[in-house]
Amino acid sequence: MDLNQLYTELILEHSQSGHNKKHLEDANCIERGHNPSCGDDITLELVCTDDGKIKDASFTGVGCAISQASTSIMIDLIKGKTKEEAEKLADIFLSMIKKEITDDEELEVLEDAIVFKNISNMPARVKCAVLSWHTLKESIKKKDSR
Amino acid sequence: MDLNQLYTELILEHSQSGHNKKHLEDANCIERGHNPSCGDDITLELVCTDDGKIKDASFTGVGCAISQASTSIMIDLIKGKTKEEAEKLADIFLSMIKKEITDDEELEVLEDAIVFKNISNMPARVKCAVLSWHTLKESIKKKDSR
Amino acid sequence: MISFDVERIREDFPTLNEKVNGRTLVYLDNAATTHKPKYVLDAIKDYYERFNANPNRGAHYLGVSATELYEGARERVRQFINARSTREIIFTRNATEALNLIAYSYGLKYIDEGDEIVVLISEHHSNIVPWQKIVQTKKAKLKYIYLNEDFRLDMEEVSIKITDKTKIVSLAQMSNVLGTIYPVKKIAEYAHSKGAIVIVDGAQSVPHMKVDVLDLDADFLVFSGHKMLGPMGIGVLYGKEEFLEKMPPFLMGGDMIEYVEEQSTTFAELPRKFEAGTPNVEGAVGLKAAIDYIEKIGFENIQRQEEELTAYALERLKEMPYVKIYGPLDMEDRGAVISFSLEGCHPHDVATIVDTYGVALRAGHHCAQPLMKYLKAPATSRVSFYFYNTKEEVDIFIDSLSKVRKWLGYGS
Amino acid sequence: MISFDVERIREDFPTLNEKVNGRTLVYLDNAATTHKPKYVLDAIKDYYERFNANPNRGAHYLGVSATELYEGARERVRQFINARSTREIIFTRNATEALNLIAYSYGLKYIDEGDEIVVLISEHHSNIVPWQKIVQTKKAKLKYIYLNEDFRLDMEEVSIKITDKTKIVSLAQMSNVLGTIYPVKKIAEYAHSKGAIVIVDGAQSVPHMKVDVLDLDADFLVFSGHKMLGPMGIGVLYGKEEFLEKMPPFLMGGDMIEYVEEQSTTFAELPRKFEAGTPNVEGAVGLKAAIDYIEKIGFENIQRQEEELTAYALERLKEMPYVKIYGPLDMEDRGAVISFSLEGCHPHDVATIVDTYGVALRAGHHCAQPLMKYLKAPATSRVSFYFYNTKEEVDIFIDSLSKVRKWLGYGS
Ligand SMILES: Cc1ncc(COP(=O)(O)O)c(C=O)c1O
Ligand SMILES: Cc1ncc(COP(=O)(O)O)c(C=O)c1O
Repeated sequence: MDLNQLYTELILEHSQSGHNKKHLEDANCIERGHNPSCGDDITLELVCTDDGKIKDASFTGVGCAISQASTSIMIDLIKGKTKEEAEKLADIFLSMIKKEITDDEELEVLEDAIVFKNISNMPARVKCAVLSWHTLKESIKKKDSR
Repeated sequence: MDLNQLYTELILEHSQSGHNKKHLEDANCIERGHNPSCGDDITLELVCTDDGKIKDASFTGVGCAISQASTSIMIDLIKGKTKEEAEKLADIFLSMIKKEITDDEELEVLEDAIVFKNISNMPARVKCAVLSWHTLKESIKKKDSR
Repeated sequence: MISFDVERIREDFPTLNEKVNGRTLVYLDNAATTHKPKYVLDAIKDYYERFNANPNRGAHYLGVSATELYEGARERVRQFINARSTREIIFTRNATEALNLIAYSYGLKYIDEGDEIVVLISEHHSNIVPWQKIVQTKKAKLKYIYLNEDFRLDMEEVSIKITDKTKIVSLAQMSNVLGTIYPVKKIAEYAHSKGAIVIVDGAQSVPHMKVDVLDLDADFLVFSGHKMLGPMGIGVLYGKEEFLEKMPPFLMGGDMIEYVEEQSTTFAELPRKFEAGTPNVEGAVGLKAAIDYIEKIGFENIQRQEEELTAYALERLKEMPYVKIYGPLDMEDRGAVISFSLEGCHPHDVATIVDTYGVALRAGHHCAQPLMKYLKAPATSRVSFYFYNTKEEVDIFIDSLSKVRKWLGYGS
Repeated sequence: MISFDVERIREDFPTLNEKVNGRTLVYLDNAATTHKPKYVLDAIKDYYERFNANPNRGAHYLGVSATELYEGARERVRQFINARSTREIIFTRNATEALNLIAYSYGLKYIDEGDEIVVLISEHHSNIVPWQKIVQTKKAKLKYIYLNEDFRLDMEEVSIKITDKTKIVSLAQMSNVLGTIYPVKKIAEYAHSKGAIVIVDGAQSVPHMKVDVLDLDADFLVFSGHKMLGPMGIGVLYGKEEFLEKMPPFLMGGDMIEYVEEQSTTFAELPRKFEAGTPNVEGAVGLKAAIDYIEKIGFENIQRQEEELTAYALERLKEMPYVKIYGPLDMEDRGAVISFSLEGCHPHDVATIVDTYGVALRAGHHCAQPLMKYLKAPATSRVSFYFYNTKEEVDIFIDSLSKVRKWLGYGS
């Protein structure tokens, strides 16, 4: 894989701008996710409404450009969606990484997150890209069972 | 090494005749020696006099032809000798096996036991040949410290 | 399955063409360790020349390659024994270490005072001594299932020894001394009905027959790479995920951790929880190649060849009046291992004498002293075949054996 | 000592000529594992093709050969580290297993409530996690010696942490993260004066400098073959005979026994008491070949080359304003390992980017999380040299590193 495809402008922007990297005062659903082997460690904060919408989202934590960007792009995508929609998107993202879905049309719903499509060719970095999406799923699952 | 040099008439005679394989009523110095890895297990019985002579000797136990013959030949050799003499002979025998003494003249005192000279070329069988001699040394050492 | 041509197969094994004491080697010590086909040696060489790295922790090309090869080998082993998940496949040093891992981790945690551990009297020391330690530490009891006159096992004896107190039943699927293949599936079913777990020592079975952990319903299975064409220094522990999950780690250090603080540590997920330190990638790659080779030959062919050789050797041995065989005399449920003794001849002398004819067989207690005592044999000689052995080799062996008694001074 | 020609030496290492991402590999991850010279690979192949057997128990030609090779390797290791006797040389799987052996066998027997075990804050997990288990089991205490600003060690801190309560001091002779070489001999002297024993983790030192156990007065020394040109799956535990003698066995099974009864066992003499199961003869043979090769090159040459590379790399790194180095900045008592970070760049991204230039370095916690926390660095990048690396490789590494920040969107 070419570095140009990995460290794209979009990814660098998200990993450095930090516009989603902050605490939310009214977060009611907080979930930590980590990759012990590489030290990525993020905490996802969601503000969920009673009717199942994700009103706001943010994250804090440390990690590589890939994990930071993937988290930030995900947050942009899920804000305003329902929890079901967000979960669905996470599933599609994970399927894309596993190359179970390859059709670009099907992936269109991921919007900017489609930029991670080729990460599956870099086994050492896959974990970085999927961390936030797994954390999101975990978070929704726990919230629902509460 | 040629089998002819290993299973000589002398060795076969000693391993089968069993003329030294028995219990001694008046044994006053009994020592067990064993090679756990091949199952050789002998008990050496000595009748030592107060003035330090080995008046009689015998052995019991199981083992291969080499260990049985080596024991029997040793017994023939040490009977009637003093303990010091016997210990000296054991040292010479062990030095012969380790190839530290190679001069036939020096080895002459071992009499028939010189037949084991070439066993050092058969690493797997060295242990069988030296078992009784180590047992003898052990036995004399313990007797002396009593 | 390819057609089976033993002469062609032997060309794959450089060692089989070695000269020993001026004679061509006749290697009949396969239960101790097998030789390695070029395919396995090439896989090892290729690994070191092109992909060598410390896996798991590398973001660089070689690190990723080594990780993929290592995990690929794990998946290959999973398929081979039909485990559900690679989380259930732990690489160890050998079968012995795998049994120790179970004893230290499962045994020390789950065995309590008064509990019973049951093994067969024919077990290898590796499946006895670790349990002695556990029962001594825990004031538990180690019980032995004895054998029938025909060196086989009676389900009645099994049902006497395995009781409600039994927590672990640990047994070799095939005895490395007698050649007996035990009815593991039936025993497992009975043991499970009593609430015991079942550990299968597959050191002698996995190389020679299809072993399916789901079919056997084994809770654990252990085996060694070096007895199945693989390199030394690699072995496998299979364990059902539900057990491995709740067992504490055994060896501790790099790779098996999640977070290490100064005073405490959380542990990695399966299977890494049980793999401390730099993994033996070479060993895993070599074992994978060995499995490839074995499956290319096919267990059907392997078993047919081994059965032919064993039946023939038994027949020839039975013709010799001074030979006593320790093990089943017919071919039912028996593998390619034959232990025997020659009247008046110590096994050690037998080994030395046939060795001068190029024949490699083993003499001694075969790491099964309790069995030897039970059989009242201080030691035996043993031949053990693999699929690369031939009928001609059996003939050379029998020929050399027929000369032993003369060398040792007997009339015939 | 032969004259040192690095280009000729590199021809001995097939992997060093591999292409990675279209570029020639620049392998700077030698602290994780080293590559293997043909001489070692040939020794392994030769062993399998001509001498392969299960040692210790064989009366046949191959069994004797394998035993001689295995014991010959032990004697070679004894010379190499200047131990008194081969009884003091135990072959293990790797350094990690050796440390676990000491912890389980010595630690569980001799550590009591209130006793203290002292390690350095820079230890590898393998020298931390086993001790956590011992102190938790025994209600003892694990204490850490911290480092100075310059990543070196102060004897005052040593004398504060090692007290009359200290029973074990266990430390790496060289840190795999910082590159610091610690004054083991002085520490051992102090520890002994307090009645503690000293365990030296030589995983990073033994491959790179002459380690003499008598001179250091180490009670135990552990190291891994794969970090010193040898194969994976073999390591060494050295222990003073007086300690090994009184320690209980660790792994149990074949080869480490004397007599096995149904309910009890007596154990073999040293060193076999600690070697259970089929030994890894291949590993021992490969390690012996690696030692031969290292001594042919000569530690004087090895250290001169490594020092040159390390000094040069430090100089080049210091020129980069956004680079922070974790470890001594001068060459006094330091080995060929350099950890660093790039401002604003995560080490994982650094590794990925330089990898595309063919440069293999390591990113992460290097199995030393307590140190990382102490340094307040979640992760670092690390380069580590061996004698086969060149100045040109350092240049390629620095070049690739200088491009990292641009790739990650920084101005320079
Ligand atoms: C200082 C130190 N100790 C111990 C180890 C563990 O070595 P191994 O993984 O070969 O057991 C390493 C290597 O990773 C090391 O660098
Ligand atoms: C039945 C059985 N179990 C266990 C073992 C131990 O295998 P390893 O020495 O490879 O650990 C052996 C082989 O010696 C064996 O035959």
